[in-house]
Amino acid sequence: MNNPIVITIPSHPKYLSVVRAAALLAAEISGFGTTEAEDIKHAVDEACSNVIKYAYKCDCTRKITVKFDDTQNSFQVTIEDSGSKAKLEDIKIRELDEVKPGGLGIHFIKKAFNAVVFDKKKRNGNRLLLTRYKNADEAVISKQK
Amino acid sequence: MNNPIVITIPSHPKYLSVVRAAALLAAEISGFGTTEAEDIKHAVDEACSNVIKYAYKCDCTRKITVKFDDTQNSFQVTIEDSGSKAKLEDIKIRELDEVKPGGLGIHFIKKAFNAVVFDKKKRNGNRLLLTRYKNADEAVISKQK
Amino acid sequence: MKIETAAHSDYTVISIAGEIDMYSSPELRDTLLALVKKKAATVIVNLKDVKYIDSSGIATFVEALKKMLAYKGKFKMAQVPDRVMEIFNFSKLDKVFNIYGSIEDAANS
Amino acid sequence: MKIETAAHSDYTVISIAGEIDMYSSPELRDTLLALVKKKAATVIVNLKDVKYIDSSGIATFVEALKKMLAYKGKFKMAQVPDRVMEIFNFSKLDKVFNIYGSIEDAANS
Ligand SMILES: Nc1ncnc2c1ncn2[C@@H]1O[C@H](COP(=O)(O)OP(=O)(O)O)[C@@H](O)[C@H]1O
Ligand SMILES: Nc1ncnc2c1ncn2[C@@H]1O[C@H](COP(=O)(O)OP(=O)(O)O)[C@@H](O)[C@H]1O
Repeated sequence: MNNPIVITIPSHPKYLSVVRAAALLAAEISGFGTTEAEDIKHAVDEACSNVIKYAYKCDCTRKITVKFDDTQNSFQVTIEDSGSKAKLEDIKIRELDEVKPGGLGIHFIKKAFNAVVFDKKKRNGNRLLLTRYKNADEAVISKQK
Repeated sequence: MNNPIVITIPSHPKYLSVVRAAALLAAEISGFGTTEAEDIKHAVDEACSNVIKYAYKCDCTRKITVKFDDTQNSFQVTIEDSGSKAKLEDIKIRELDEVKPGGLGIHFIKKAFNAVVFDKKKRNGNRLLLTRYKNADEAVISKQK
Repeated sequence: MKIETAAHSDYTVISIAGEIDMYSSPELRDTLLALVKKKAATVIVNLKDVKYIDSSGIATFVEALKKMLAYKGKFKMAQVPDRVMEIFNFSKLDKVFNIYGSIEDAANS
Repeated sequence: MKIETAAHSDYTVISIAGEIDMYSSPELRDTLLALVKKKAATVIVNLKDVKYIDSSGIATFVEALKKMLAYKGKFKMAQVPDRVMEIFNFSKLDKVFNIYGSIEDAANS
């Protein structure tokens, strides 16, 4: 069993570089190649940027905790905040064919992770669970469920 | 006031790269230049290596928590473990003139930080406090105390 | 992130180095919108030393492009690193941005 | 860390890339001690692509140097990056290690 890596940063954009560096190394230590590790880093960065923008409404004095769990079958990233609850109906996934600023973050998160879910058990704030299966077949099965 | 950056890793040497990356960025965000930030990164790495070797006797399933606090006057790094207590009389600082393997770590830690102390208030395990003053004068005064 | 601006007679080159993220993109936006305000005829963004770009960086470029097109200005990109190009492809922006291999090619086109 | 070994008629070049730390130095130690065991006459360690070295990496080099001196072998270093050189200077090892600008210089000395 592997213990997780956990990192807590203040909710200020200047600390996102620390999370990115940790995400890249955590993914590499878990055995991902450079492109996959870069995708994971990018996705975690976008998710943390969204916490600052939407959960904390740009209040940069709060906290974001990011946990990296490496198991045999999956690489899981958990992002927690104590900000306002994400309303699922607000999370719009727009078509990439429209050319306009904004609305790309979710696409990058979904590119790197097979499963992107908010943990309903979390009472206050949000707990976003990002899972990437190491085995492609398992990812497909999970999506069919 | 700045909130700290906190990172927890399993006590396995493969995770030291994550702490180094975080230490370098934390130091840079605090305003240190490249050489100083590299020295800080190196010192934190040596201190965490010592936790694995001496506090945990190479048991790599334990935890190390590293906290980076940036204040106006100082940059402080706190390293906590739940391993066996460091005996101060065991921490020998050897002369650099002898050519032999080992015994360099403490020198690199002292190179980067003005104050290196174990917190006596910590009941179980160790809490190492590393402080680098941003203002050289203050560092001198502190050393004279 | 570091931004360097070089004004030439016919065009302005904006060279960006480092990471473009939520922290640094506001500075990039300020730089580009200042050129838009002056109705700069041609802006060439040199991405050679960009190590990372997130969605806020892309949004900044899309905004600048749209604002320049509105007054028939030309917004061009040069020396896009592979990883950044991958991100543009994924975002379906590779066809929207005008991308050149070198600053010279961008200037002469 | 990555290690590449190139055996020449008179000497062996060990090229190291990346970070030498408590995690990677055991592998470096294995490589060097295997050469010591064979009583290699001359070992040139190429440090050009070393991005980081900690005290365990230095200890590994000191151990290899001492073991080679014991049988009159030659342990040389080439292309030491500035940051690594700083660490050697601080450790007072710049006078102890035989350091050369290039692998050629190290081989011909
Ligand atoms: N953590 C979050 N909490 C609440 N709403 C969110 C969160 N993340 C994303 N959203 C919503 O989903 C939309 C799409 O997000 P995203 O694709 O990252 O694009 P953008 O942030 O550029 O609008 C956002 O505009 C926002 O309304
Ligand atoms: N965290 C620690 N807990 C207990 N003892 C320590 C710790 N750090 C250092 N020491 C002691 O101090 C000595 C010197 O440490 P160091 O300079 O890092 O060199 P090395 O680890 O190569 O011996 C060690 O040999 C060890 O006995």
